[in-house]
Amino acid sequence: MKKIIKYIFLLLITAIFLFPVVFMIACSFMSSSQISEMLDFANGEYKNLNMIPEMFSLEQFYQVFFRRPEYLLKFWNSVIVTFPTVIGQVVVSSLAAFAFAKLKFPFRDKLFFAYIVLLILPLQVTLVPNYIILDNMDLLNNFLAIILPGTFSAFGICLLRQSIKYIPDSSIEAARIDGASYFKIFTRIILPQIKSGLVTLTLLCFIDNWNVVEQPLIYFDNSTMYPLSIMMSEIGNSDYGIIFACGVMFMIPALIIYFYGHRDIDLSFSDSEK
Amino acid sequence: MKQDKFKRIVIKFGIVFFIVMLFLTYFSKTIDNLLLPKVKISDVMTGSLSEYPDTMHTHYLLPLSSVISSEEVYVINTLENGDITVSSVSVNICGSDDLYYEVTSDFLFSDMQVVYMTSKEISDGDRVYIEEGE
Amino acid sequence: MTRKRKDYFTAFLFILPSLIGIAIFYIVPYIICFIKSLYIGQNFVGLTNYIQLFSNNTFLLALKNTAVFTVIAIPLLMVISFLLALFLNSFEKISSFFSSSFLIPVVVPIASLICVWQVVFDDYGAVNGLLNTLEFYTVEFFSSEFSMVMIIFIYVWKYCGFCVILFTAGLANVPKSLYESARLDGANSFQLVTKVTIPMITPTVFFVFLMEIIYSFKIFREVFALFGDYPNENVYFLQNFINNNYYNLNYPRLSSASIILSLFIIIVLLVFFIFERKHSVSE
Amino acid sequence: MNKRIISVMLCMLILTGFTACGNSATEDSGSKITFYTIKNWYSITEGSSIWDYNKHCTDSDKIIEIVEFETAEELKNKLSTELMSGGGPDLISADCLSAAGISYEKLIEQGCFADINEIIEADTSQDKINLSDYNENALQSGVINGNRYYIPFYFMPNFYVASQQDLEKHISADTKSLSYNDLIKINDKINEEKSDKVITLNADGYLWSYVYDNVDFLNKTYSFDVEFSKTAEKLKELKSSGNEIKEEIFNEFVISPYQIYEYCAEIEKKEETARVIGKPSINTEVLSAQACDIYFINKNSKKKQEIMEFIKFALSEKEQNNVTGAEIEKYDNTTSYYNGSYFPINKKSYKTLMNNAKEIKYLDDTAKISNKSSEQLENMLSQISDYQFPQSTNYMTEVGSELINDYVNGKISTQKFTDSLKSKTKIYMEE
Repeated sequence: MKKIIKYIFLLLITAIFLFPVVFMIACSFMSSSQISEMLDFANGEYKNLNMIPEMFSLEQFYQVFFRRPEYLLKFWNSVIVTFPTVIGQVVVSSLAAFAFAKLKFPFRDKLFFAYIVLLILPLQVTLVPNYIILDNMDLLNNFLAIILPGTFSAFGICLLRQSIKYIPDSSIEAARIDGASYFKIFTRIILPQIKSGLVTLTLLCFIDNWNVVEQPLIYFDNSTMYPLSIMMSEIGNSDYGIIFACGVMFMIPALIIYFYGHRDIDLSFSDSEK
Repeated sequence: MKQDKFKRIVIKFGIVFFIVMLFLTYFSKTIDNLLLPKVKISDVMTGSLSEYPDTMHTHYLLPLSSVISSEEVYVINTLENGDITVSSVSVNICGSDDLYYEVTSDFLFSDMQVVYMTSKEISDGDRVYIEEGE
Repeated sequence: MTRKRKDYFTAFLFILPSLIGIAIFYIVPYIICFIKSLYIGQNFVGLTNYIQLFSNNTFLLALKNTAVFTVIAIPLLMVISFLLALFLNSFEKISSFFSSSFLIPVVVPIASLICVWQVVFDDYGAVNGLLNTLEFYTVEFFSSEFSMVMIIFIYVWKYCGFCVILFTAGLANVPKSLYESARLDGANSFQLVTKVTIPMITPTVFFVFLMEIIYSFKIFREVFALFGDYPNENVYFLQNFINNNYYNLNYPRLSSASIILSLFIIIVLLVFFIFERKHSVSE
Repeated sequence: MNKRIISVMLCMLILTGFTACGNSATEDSGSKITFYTIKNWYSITEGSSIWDYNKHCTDSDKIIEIVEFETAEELKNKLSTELMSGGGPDLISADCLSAAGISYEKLIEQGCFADINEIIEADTSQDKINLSDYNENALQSGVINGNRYYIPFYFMPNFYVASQQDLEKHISADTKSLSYNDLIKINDKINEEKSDKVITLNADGYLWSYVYDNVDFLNKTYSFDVEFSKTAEKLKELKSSGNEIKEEIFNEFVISPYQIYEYCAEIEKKEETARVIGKPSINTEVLSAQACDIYFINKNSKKKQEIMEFIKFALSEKEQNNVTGAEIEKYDNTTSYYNGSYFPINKKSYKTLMNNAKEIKYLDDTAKISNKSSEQLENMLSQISDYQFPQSTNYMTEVGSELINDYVNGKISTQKFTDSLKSKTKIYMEE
């Protein structure tokens, strides 16, 4: 009996977590008139969370794909901005995290502490000075203006340091004794073991850069270079009709990475290799 | 085992998704136009069939097939966001021969274009795709 | 070169790429921002910016709200995710669908989420509809003290999944033997948790705490999207203050407010670093 | 394993190479004056001061180089980041700032703009600006805590024109300017009498201007007291009853003397006496006008003297006559915007404009203006003491508009409206 209550409670919690996503996907099949009627709050009566579309229609998806070609163009802008950043961040962070976790050198913890503080800095602080720096490096109006700051964010380092820490020192000492260089240790021992940590970092870093809004607005002049996320926020307050369809399409790449690595993400921070 | 099979499916789905997006980006405009009704248009010509035209109001010559349900004609107008739509204009016919109708109408102007052939049923305000050439 | 010196060199080589990047794009801007906070326009004014800041009661209001949010939301998220992790742990065989489904909220784009939250929380939204059927008065989530409740709910809802996974990983590291020995000398399940589990997962707690602080600053995208630049006064955060000053081009005040915000973080982190150093088992 | 790392590094390099060659070299601005605006914004279109100056300029590197942006959002981001990092355009116009959603009173507070008095002293050329041959009160509006940040080129009086017969039933003859309560009184009377007249068609504009009048941006004061909420409540109901086209009592579209006299001529044609009266305001003792065509000079600009050439040109008698149409022989109300708008600051062209406006005929050359109306207008114009900033600052878009819309749609009560107005304005002011 106790087991059933536990399962019901579990289902309830999962429902709370999944409800907005399911609601969003359900709404993306509604007709845009039903959406705008649902989102206008001035008519006084209370909204109920019905997810059943009155008239199942792919009208929203049709609108998004065929009536607004700039959606697709901006999709590729997002891809150009996000993929190099994620690859760069994974590479740079794994190297640095290995050093922070396993190698001894002076000021290690102080430097890591500084990294964390810089990581938590609000964006507006670094926006204007970065504008000056990028201007001098003549990178304004160029996708690198977002890729480089994204690649060198300290988020990955602090994430991977945690998962590298769980690798027992003994295996490294053993390799060290039979003369392997640190680089060989890094590539032979460390990388395979933190594969799941890398997947988690890829997912989280991808989501961060996929939703980037402030930087492109400042660093890019012409709006043809804007990524998809800016268009999403514009759609948010202009035409409600296609907001959900755009949301679903916007989410699919992130979902792909998520489904690819969701089993790994569970193990990313534990040392027991299941 | 089960885990790897699922991963391979996800990767395949990912690659397919990106290829579909690429395909859509390239073809979205053409697909959109394919779905629209294709129409042929001709300019509105002023003139009259009878020798002594009455000068009270201007007479227009419209192709026979453009007049639908005996007093309605579809005229092209382009909205500011570039979409091409049709709107119906009422005309009164005052003569015809084997090629043209002679009509008068206070909504018709000589710089308009009238639809005389359409691939699908169109109604007022629909978006259309203009096919070049006779 | 002695072996120790060689180690330092290789470690340095590993750190180099990230060090250069961080230096250019994070350390130099931070220094520029600090210098700019000592100037108004071209003339050096020293700490007047900071003094002006503390006499400005919008800033104090923002500081208060941020402190209230941090003090309530972060421990709350910690406790909820820990309990959820324990709850998940209590199931013997559980399909990974459940544990990883908690991570989905992070994936959802903000623009469409805003519509969902509006439908749920608006004055005429679903929650108020429910409250009305039970004869409660409608709660104005968007313009009363309850807006803070709503934001904390959104924060917990969005980042709970990730913390649960971190905690499940931490729990998995606790060797089974400790549980057996504790159960032998008669510890009931509650003592089991407090005596055994919590001390063993302090390193994870610190890491979760760190992640929560990082994400507590990312929540402001939702706050801007839901409330706009000028929310009502009990949800006016330091980020709103900094952002509005950014748009008012008041760089001295913006930079001094950000420096104070980073001091606020440094103190909190220092406390936790010392706490972690004292309690951590390994290292 | 190594191969994978190297391959990842390689593709990173290729990608950076590919993107690095993107178009990025913004050519350096050289010696021309730079001016940022949104695509075909009215301050650069035909007939604006900048347009005339560029046409008037003989040598090509003296003209104002106009940088156009697609949307207000782009203009806002570019302008704010550049101004903050010490750069930015040399010439900044008030309406571009308000279009971009940047409140210029905050910029003035932080000293982003140059003090024009200093530039005038440093000017050694012989056609130096002599401030005394311009309307002192209007110039005074540009002086804020001791520094002169702008010189308005033109002004628009806050006047209405109405027929005395409509007003005498409700307002005493000697009231110079309407108050919001007068407005409400008139509206109630009109509704009682079921007369076919209505105050004005966009009645809900009054609530906006009432909120705006209650806030003083420069010395950061605001008063949303009990009296405010009472009047606001009545102003909310001021919606014109029914939507049949009714005749407006007040003609409010008052930009140039020609228009005012056109309305007076129409009223006089119906054998009624025309009456010029101040727009509704909080302080009815003071007559006010709006300074317009305002340009600020960027403090870090290196071309301050060149900009002074532009200001001298815009304030010259020839240009002011040309824009305000001081020398036109015939008034035609359809083209009034081009050859006769605004009141000039330059005293000489002001005199020629007022005399010319008295002489020429109105209503398609059929009626001359009576001396009584022209004296009345000139007397009212001379009493204007308060020249205000143009209406729109960031405050209304960020704080005011949303609250007013909710209030007018009945979503929030009056009490809630005034409370949130108070709290949000407090935050906006002290930020």
